Amino acid sequence: MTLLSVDGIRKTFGGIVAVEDVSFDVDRNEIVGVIGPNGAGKSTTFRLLTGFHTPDAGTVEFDGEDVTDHSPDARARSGMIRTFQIAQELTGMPVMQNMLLAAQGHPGERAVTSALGIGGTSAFEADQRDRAEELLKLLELWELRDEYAGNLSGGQRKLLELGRSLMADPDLLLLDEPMAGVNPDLTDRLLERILELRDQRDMTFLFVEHDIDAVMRVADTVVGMHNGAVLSMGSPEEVQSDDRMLEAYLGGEV
Amino acid sequence: MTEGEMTEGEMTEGEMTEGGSSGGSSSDPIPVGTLAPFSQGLGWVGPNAARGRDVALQSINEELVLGREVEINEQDTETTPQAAVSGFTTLDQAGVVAMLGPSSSVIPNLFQPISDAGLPTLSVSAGTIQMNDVGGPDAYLWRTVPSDSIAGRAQGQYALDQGFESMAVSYKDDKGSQSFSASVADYFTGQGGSQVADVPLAIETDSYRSEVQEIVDSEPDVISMTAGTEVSALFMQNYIEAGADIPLFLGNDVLTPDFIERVGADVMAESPVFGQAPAPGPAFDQFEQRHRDLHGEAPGTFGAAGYDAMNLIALAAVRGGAADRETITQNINPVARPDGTEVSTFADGKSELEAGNEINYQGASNPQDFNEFGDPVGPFAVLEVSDASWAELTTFSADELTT
Amino acid sequence: MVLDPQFIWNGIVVGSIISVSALGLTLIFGILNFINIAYGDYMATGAYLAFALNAQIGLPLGVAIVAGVAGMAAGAVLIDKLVFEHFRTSSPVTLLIVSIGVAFFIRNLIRAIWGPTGNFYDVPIEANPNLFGVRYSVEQLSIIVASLLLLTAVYVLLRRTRIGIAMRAASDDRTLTRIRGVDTERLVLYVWIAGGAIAGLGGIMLGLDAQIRPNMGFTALIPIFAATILGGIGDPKGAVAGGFAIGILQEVSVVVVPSEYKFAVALAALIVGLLLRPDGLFGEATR
Amino acid sequence: MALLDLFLVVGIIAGVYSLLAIGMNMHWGDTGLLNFAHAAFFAVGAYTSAILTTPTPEAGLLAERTVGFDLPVVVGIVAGTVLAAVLGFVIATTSVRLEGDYLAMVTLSSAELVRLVIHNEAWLTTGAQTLKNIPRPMESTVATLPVSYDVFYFLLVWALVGATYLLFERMSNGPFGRVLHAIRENDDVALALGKDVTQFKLKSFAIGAGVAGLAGTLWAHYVYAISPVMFLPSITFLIWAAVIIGGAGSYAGAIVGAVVIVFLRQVTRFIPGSVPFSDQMSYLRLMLVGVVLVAVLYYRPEGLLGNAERLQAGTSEGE
Repeated sequence: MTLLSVDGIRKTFGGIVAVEDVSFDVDRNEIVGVIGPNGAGKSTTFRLLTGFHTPDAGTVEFDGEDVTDHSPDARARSGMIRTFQIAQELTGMPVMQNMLLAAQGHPGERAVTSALGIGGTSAFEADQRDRAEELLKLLELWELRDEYAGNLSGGQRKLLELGRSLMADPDLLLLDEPMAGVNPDLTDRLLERILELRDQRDMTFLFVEHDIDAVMRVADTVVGMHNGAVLSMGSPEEVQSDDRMLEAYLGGEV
Repeated sequence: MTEGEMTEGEMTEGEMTEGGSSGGSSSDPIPVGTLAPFSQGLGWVGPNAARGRDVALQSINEELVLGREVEINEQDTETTPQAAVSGFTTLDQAGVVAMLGPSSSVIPNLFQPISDAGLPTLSVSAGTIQMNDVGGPDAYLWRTVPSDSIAGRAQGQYALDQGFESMAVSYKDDKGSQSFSASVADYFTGQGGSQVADVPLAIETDSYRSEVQEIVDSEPDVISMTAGTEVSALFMQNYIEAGADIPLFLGNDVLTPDFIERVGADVMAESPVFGQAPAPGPAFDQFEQRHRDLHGEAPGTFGAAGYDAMNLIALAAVRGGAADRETITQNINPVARPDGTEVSTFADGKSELEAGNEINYQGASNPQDFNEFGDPVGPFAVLEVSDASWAELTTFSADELTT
Repeated sequence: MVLDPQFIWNGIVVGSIISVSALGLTLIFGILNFINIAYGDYMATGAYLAFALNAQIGLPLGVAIVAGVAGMAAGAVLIDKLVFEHFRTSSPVTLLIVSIGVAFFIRNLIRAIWGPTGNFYDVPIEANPNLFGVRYSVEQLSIIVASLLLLTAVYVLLRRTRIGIAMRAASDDRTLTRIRGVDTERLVLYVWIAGGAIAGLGGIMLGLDAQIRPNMGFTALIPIFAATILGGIGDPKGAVAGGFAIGILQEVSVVVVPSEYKFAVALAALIVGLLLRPDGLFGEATR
Repeated sequence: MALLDLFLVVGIIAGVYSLLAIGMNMHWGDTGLLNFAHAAFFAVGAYTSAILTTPTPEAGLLAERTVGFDLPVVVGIVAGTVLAAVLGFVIATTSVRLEGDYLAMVTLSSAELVRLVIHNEAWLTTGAQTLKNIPRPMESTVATLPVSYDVFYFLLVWALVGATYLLFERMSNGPFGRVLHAIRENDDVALALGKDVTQFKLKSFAIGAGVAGLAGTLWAHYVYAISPVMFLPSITFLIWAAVIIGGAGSYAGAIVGAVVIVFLRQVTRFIPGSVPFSDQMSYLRLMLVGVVLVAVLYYRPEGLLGNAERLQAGTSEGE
């Protein structure tokens, strides 16, 4: 069953085509990897999916609803949560606050309820703390809960960002190059977690990734991009054996 | 240093509550306040007034008041009410027995505090007609410059006497200038003239070219333009640039040699420019000379008013025999009453009073005869520029202006 | 209603001043990436330096102007060494707030030295000659000519010289320039010299056409901001176009708007510009 | 006693400035918004309340104001607060979506426009003339008490400062403040987590502006009379200095900063007029504020009561 449906999206910047007629579907409970060499249009596609860019043409449907013109925050509220290529933890806020920020539908986020502590704010907050505790323990960050996020190591930041995204309880998690700048040990742990989450929490993943090996290990479907267009699509094995893809990577690396 | 000052303030206070009569100690100086704009918009008023005051102070401290010197506590209103309120409270706390200075921009904020504190106050610059019905001993408030309504009559009457029938009124868009202009226009139209334009001049702007154009286009017989030095200078520049030769009346504040120099003596003499000012008081010449001796320069606008205010305060204390707020309040009018012996310096006034005579202080800015609201009434002169100075064309007597 | 050509002429004069001033502001922004609130006070300082030399010491106006411009260029470098240099790695917003402190200091220093009231250069006041119904003054002509010369010179500087091209590159992407081996500290020095000199000149022009006041630069900031935003912040070409647009619009507006609200025209243009073209007249990728 | 009176007056001014600083801290300290229109919010609060609580003045040569409502003071205070908040909301809508620099320029310009309107629309505000005879709340009641009016007003102002402080502390430390802090650090993260960033910014701006309006009403009802010169942009800059000196992000710091600024200005009043440069004192005072501002940013960027550790962590990436 299709959760996310991308149909013919196109984006140009000052006359230069960045993404041209990109279409693909993501099914529920599926892991989809978007790969391609530098300049293939992966990042632009990612921004188009998450609402940080608006396409010139084409549509994006999520859960049966056309979200093409929705703002990033509206998309997030409907269940599409993204991460950032360079972990964007909020450095001046403690780890726990980073986690709690991601809670959706918090009644205390209205000025009045926040100031007066009414409208079920405290009960909701307590629930979220419990959830955050569980996730932080899972990610081995519990000991650091009161530390400012800016004081974490690079790997811990990646984990925090993953944890924060999970706090939002997304239907679809969009990951922007989650393996970039991560050591192999951590890559393994991240991939493990993703597979676990998919199975245990019935989640769907889409990630854009430069590191092909990582994609091949977990993805159900791979979308190969080159020069702003989809070049090849299918199972990891199919895409990996596609000569055009190989050529694109070689050409792109020069 | 700060601490020392505070202790002194407390001592003064203690002394007042203990003794009841402040004449008690013969050596402590008498604290008198000056609360005037020394910075921001009207920042030029305070220094002028303070220099005039110091001329009076020089001889007061030679002669002494009740055997004591007068010591000045000076506070800046920064031309804004915020600073004026805390400056006022600072003076009140320091126990000053009288105060001179505040300008029209802050006076309305001080009406109530002055009367609450019972602190006699003499404004040296506020011509505003907002003060026409406020003042006198009950309000603890006087001014040593005449109301704009009197000045406005002088200007309006002169214009009528010249046979001008239509007038364009222009003014700096602030409190004082609006008040002055409104008085001129009110009198002029009340006597049968017509007003053909009303052009405010924005305060912080870079040219008045379009405003000058608007005035010229209304084809008036005469222009009445009221503003302080800064706006007047720029207006004059744009007026001359535009080649306008319509007779132009300037406001009180710019009738100084300095203004002529700023705009240029030649153009000022060539242009049909007039002004009107309180005819210098009987004591003006000797004041001017002493001002030059003390400061090396001629008195600026409101200098004579500062001189008069200081003398009135000191003489009031001498007449009442005590340097406290209530005594000074009750004696300001008596030292200026028209039936006493005319005196124009502190020294003369003091010796007459000590001889048991009543005095009539004749000031440098004005004869200082107060009406029931503490406003002085006096003659006004109409002036024009010749030989790089303001020369008198004609004078209206106090009677002509008040009836 | 027939539009009086006098208003257009006045607008061109005012527009010249705003353009020159906006150019300096936008150059500084382009390289240093922060809005210098003290810029208006740089203008005033230039005007007062020239005033001191001309009206107070008695040097010829031309000499005083050159000295005032040079003095403010040096002043801008000095302020950088004393203050801004220590905040090189700070965020743009911190720098903006630092510049508020600098502005407070300079403006009140001017008031303390020269007093709070206005002054004029030692230029005779006389009736202006009249050409086809337009009154103009020699000073106004000089302002327009000087601004055109300056704008051309800056254009050539940015297009044709090594340092200018480096400036443009740096303005597009500072880290990129660093990688390609341009000494950014030297660039910063040049931009302060240029920005300071232009600010000084703008202030002197303003003082020549109007009068010299401690607050003159601060008041001028609003139309300058409007021009900068309208032109696309950081874009020199846009700043100049925006400057003339605001100047002419503002002066012509007195036909329909009460003159007290003249400056509101600049604000309205600014807001309309922001809503319609947040990236400026010439459009995109300036930020 | 007299020294106490002085302390009360200065204390009342400090209280009013504290409210202004609290509002500014919501904008800058919590949300990272560059607001340069604080003087305008202050003015709108003061004028709204003054116009609502005074009767229409008698027609005279200068009393050009043609409106006045003579309503109870409490109505004026509430309306002044609300109207300032609405103005804040409207100004912010024009540019809050854009980068901070734009907001700075728009707010600075808007504040001048507000002052221009107050100055020129005399039918409403008395224009350049002073709007006089503003009533003091409960004056007749207080007169029957054994304390002076200043004592009463001092307590009133500081009670409101205290209440506002508590409310804002809770807002800032609660989930609402958490979102604002996230926006201050990184708009994109807040967006990605489903926060309607624009709405939050507008709310923050309106709330902070409202508190500045409250400060304006309290000031107007204390000083009897108001005029446009009381609301120059320099007030905005002084409040910025207060927030930075106190420590951006800390409400206690905002109050301390405001008190420091007000008392610094008062203390220099005790310097006798005979010392050199005394004529330039008010300029020297403001120059000093400039120097202190820059020095604090250099030597103690977190301010007196700000959180150094947070600031340190917040800049650890060198961004």
